Amino acid sequence: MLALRQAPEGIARAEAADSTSALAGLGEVGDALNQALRRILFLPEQASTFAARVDQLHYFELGLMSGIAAVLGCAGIWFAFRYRRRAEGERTPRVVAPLWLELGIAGGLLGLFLFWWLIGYRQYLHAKVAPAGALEVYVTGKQWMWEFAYPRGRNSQGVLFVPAGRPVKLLVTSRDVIHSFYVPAFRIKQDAVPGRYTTIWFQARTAGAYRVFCTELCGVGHSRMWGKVVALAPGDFERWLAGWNPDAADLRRLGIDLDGVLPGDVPADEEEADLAREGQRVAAVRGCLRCHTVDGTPYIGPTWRGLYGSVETMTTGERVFVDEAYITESMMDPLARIVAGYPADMPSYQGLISAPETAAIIEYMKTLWGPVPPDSVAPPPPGGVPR
Amino acid sequence: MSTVEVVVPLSRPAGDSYLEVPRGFRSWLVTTDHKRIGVIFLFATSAALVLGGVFALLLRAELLTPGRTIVGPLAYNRFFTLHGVIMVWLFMIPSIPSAFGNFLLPIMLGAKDVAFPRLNRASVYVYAAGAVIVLSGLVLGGADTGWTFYPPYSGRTPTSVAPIALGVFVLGISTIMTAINFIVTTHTLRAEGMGWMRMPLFVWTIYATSIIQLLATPVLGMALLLVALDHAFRLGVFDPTVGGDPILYQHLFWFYSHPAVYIMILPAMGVVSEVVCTFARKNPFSYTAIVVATLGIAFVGFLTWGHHMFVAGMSELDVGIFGALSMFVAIFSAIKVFTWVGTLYRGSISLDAPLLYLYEFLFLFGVGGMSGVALASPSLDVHWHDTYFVVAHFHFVMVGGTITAWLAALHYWFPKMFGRHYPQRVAALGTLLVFMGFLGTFVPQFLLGNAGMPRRYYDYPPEYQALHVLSTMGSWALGGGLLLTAVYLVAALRGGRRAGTNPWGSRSFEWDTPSPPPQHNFTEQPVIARGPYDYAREEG
Amino acid sequence: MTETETHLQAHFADLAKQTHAARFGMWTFLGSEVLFFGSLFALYASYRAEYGDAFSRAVRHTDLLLGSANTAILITASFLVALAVGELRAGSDRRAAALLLAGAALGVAFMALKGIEYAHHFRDGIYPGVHYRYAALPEEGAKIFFTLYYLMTGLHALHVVGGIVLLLALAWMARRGRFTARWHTPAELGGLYWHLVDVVWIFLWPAFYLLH
Amino acid sequence: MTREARRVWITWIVLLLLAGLTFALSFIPSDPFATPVALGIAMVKAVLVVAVFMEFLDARATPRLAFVVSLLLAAILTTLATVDVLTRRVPALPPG
Repeated sequence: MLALRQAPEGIARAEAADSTSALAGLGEVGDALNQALRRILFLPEQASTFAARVDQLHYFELGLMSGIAAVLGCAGIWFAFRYRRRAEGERTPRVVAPLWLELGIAGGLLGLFLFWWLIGYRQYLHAKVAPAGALEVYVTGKQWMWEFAYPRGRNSQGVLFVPAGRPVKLLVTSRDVIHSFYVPAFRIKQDAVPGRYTTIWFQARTAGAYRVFCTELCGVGHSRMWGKVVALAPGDFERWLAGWNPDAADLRRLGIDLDGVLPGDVPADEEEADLAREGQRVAAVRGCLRCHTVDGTPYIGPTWRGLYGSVETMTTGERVFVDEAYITESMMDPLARIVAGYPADMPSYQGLISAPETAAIIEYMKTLWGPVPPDSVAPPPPGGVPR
Repeated sequence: MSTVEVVVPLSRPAGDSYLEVPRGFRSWLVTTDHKRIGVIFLFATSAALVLGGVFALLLRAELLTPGRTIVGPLAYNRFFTLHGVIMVWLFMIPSIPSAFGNFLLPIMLGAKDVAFPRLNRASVYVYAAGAVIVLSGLVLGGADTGWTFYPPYSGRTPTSVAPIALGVFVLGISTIMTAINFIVTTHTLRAEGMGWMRMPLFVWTIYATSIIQLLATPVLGMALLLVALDHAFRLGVFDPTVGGDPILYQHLFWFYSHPAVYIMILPAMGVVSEVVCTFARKNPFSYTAIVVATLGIAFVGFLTWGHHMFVAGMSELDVGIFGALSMFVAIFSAIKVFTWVGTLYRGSISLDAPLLYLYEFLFLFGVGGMSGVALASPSLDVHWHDTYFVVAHFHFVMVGGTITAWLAALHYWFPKMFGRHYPQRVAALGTLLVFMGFLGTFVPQFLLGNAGMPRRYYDYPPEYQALHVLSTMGSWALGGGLLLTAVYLVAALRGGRRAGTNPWGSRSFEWDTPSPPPQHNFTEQPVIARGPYDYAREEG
Repeated sequence: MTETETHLQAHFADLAKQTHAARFGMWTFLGSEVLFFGSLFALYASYRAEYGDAFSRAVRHTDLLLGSANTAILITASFLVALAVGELRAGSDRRAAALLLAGAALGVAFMALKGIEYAHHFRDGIYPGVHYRYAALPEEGAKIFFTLYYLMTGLHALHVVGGIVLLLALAWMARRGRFTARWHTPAELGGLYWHLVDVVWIFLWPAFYLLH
Repeated sequence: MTREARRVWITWIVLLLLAGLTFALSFIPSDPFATPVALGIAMVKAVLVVAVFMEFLDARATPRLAFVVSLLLAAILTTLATVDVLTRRVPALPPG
């Protein structure tokens, strides 16, 4: 089986040489055509070496198929007009397709499709097999956020810092359910499977900030599980690796617009924002924050950060969604269902809290969304790295 | 648009059709008559289409604005799961085979009934039981895992995954029953003189679909059974904390689900073959090509499931194998499209509603099929997988393909099933509205997918909003078009003009019996002396 | 009325066609059963490829004696039912009923041994899925092995129970003389189902008891 | 004792012998051929049951085809899933 395992490396290595894209060969005209087609098709910018090549295959397939479709469409419409029914009960000649026509169409199309498969598969291998000496970064998906761990112990949350112009190999895994690391601008995607490492690599062409999406359904927070890739010039990246923590202003000086990539936190409209602030005040006044922290560190009661919408296992083993109903029940009758691993000594607030205050607290808990500070660097997946 | 009105005096009083004899509601409950079972399935699956459509409109309404529009993220996840489950298993899979297949297969073969009438009745009861279990899951709040139920999330979420998974398992049993019935009927109950190459093409596609249903559904049953056990008793075969491998679930699930998309499209292709030959009054451009392509799809369709897992962490070797095999299955669909367009050549074409739907089918299924071939090349799939490009692709093939063909079948066989005509002009308007609504809904989704908008997203960056608003407005037009079709068809059930035996002047065998047909299909046992499509002039 | 009229259904031309249709329907149903179990065998093969040595260690912890006894029981039960169908063709209903009853009895014996085996496993703490508590084999490969063991032998046991009920019904029909030399299709179809249950066990036995 | 009954009896005895053989072979310690041999014998036993007890040989062509195709598809599913597990490239171990 070893031979089968190494085969992809062989193909990819031989093929990595000609990474110049076909259109680029045409120089100025090719580039203008490439940008025009990209804009028409709503494709994001081609920020990685891989992106330009994939788009060429995209234009090639799209163009040829539109041609075939146009020919077929016109033939269909022309027949509808040319052979419209002129008289009732009109008889038609018996026309049977010659075998060579059917086989010709089948053979021609099969050859074309297999040719596309060949290009597509070679590009796929090119994307999957990282060149030697690529920077390895561990990507861990966790329910609704991304964590990144670097070889020399540096780690970061939500933002993947990479050197522009150098290949970066990602070893992707997940701590709970299946996620999928997707950078549209690099045209790469790789599922994060819990219990295993899966790999993909890219090389950012220029410095810049690009958005990251999760594309495998992973629960309530799936549509907010966003991240960012920041490509720095190699010098800046070394400074970052050494411990420099740039904020948005520093990056803007480097020409990288960090905030423009993705909208901010949950765009709570005005009325919801006031309710959340009111909820924070009520939680402080009522003494909830004496047992429940809001920054993710475990304490007497479960922390409220990232609690709303998550799944908690009760002492009875029953699994419950932390939604409005469960939070209200926990306030009014806390001993009914206790989260496993916590003492059952929360006082009941029945009659002490009015309904609007309860709603305010829930609204406040909804804003405690997003990254839970990690208790440690991204640990290897459960069961260690497979043999 | 010239309306075909072959004035044929009513061959016999409408009193003794299968609709009237035997009388009474109770007789419908215990009927083993394949025509009544077909009509029961038609109304049941139409109700499922309406319910699934309601969830679709809710989804599109929620996506009008980024962030919360009408519901929260949890409810949105439940809506698209229920939209998927109801549409796929309660409507798409049974719609054409169980409704039109049940009604037409025995008549087209010249048989009195299907091979096992009691098994046929049981399949109705099992379908009803499965539907009730799935809807009980709906009432309990519905699952939020998507219709794919991927573990480990399907094992962890407290939403009601188990009832819906078991409900679909029971629906699978009903599908296998129907499949066994149709396979045996096609083999043993053909009328005298009907060789395999003289069967109508619709029978071929129902036969091929039954083979796929028979051999693929058990694997789905096992996959969903394991999901239900994992969810209820944490009996995790795919649970990574116990050492399980979630990708193996995907192998089992897609081993069923790719042939399942051929279960959905093959009957639609059968309807298209029938409609194109009747309304162009011409023999099919190549009968053998369509038959070979049908069987090719049925068998090669079982080998290509891996192209759903290119980025799932499958080995590169498998990606290569599945990619190449997927290209083979694509040429069979392409051959069929070429043959249908070829059939129109030198025909005598009358643009009735079924043929308008046929043109829609050719265009939409063409685009859907081609986007499928593009998706099958591995490097493009890395970008497109699980984005709105995939959503647009399979809606082009399922809605643009199967539902358009289902509407064409509904209009084409409406006179035969109910003995009434639908209003021609309103029907033409309906086809236009459905076509415009469809394009408005799903063309923007191709562009959203290119732009990188992931699938199953409740909230999205503001740049995508313009396309989402366009898509939502398109969905209203599509919903309106389908509603209009439902209204005038139900009205025509009672108020439509009476239809003669052969209103379209078709040479296919089901048009030899009166419409609506008597209880035992034929006044006298038919002997087949000609092919089903010989419209040719004597001198050829 | 002659022999055929009583059993011939309206829409079939003659009894031979009807019997062929029934057998054909049964074989297609067996095809779907093959794939139903086949998907579990696919899981077993894939997990054996991933956890090779853990599986071979776990196989030593299953009860070889009970498994082998069950193999002999099912082969014999299958043999008895095959004889019974032969007897029906020869027209002796009583002997066929006795053989069918014996087959059902062996099925019950199979379930008894299977119950004992499960009890032993539960005593050792071997439970499926996350409830696995067996100290001797802590690694994950064993957890998956025993989860698959319970799933596959459990599903097979359910099919054996179904088979027992079927054989009892057929024995009752044979005793009441419902079958004749020319028409005994239900017995044939019941026999086909019972033999398939035996074939599935023929592959389960090495998978869980022998391949170490 | 008709010809069919004799055939059934013989098959029964052969099946029991084969089972005994497999049982005995399983006691050979660390035999590299254990798996293929055991599966081979199981295959032979299965073919015997299907051919004789289920009268597969004198059934008509189409039922046999249906059954064989289902076996083929089960084999395809098993093979491609196992090939996937075997040929997954193990990523380089984390440095340091």
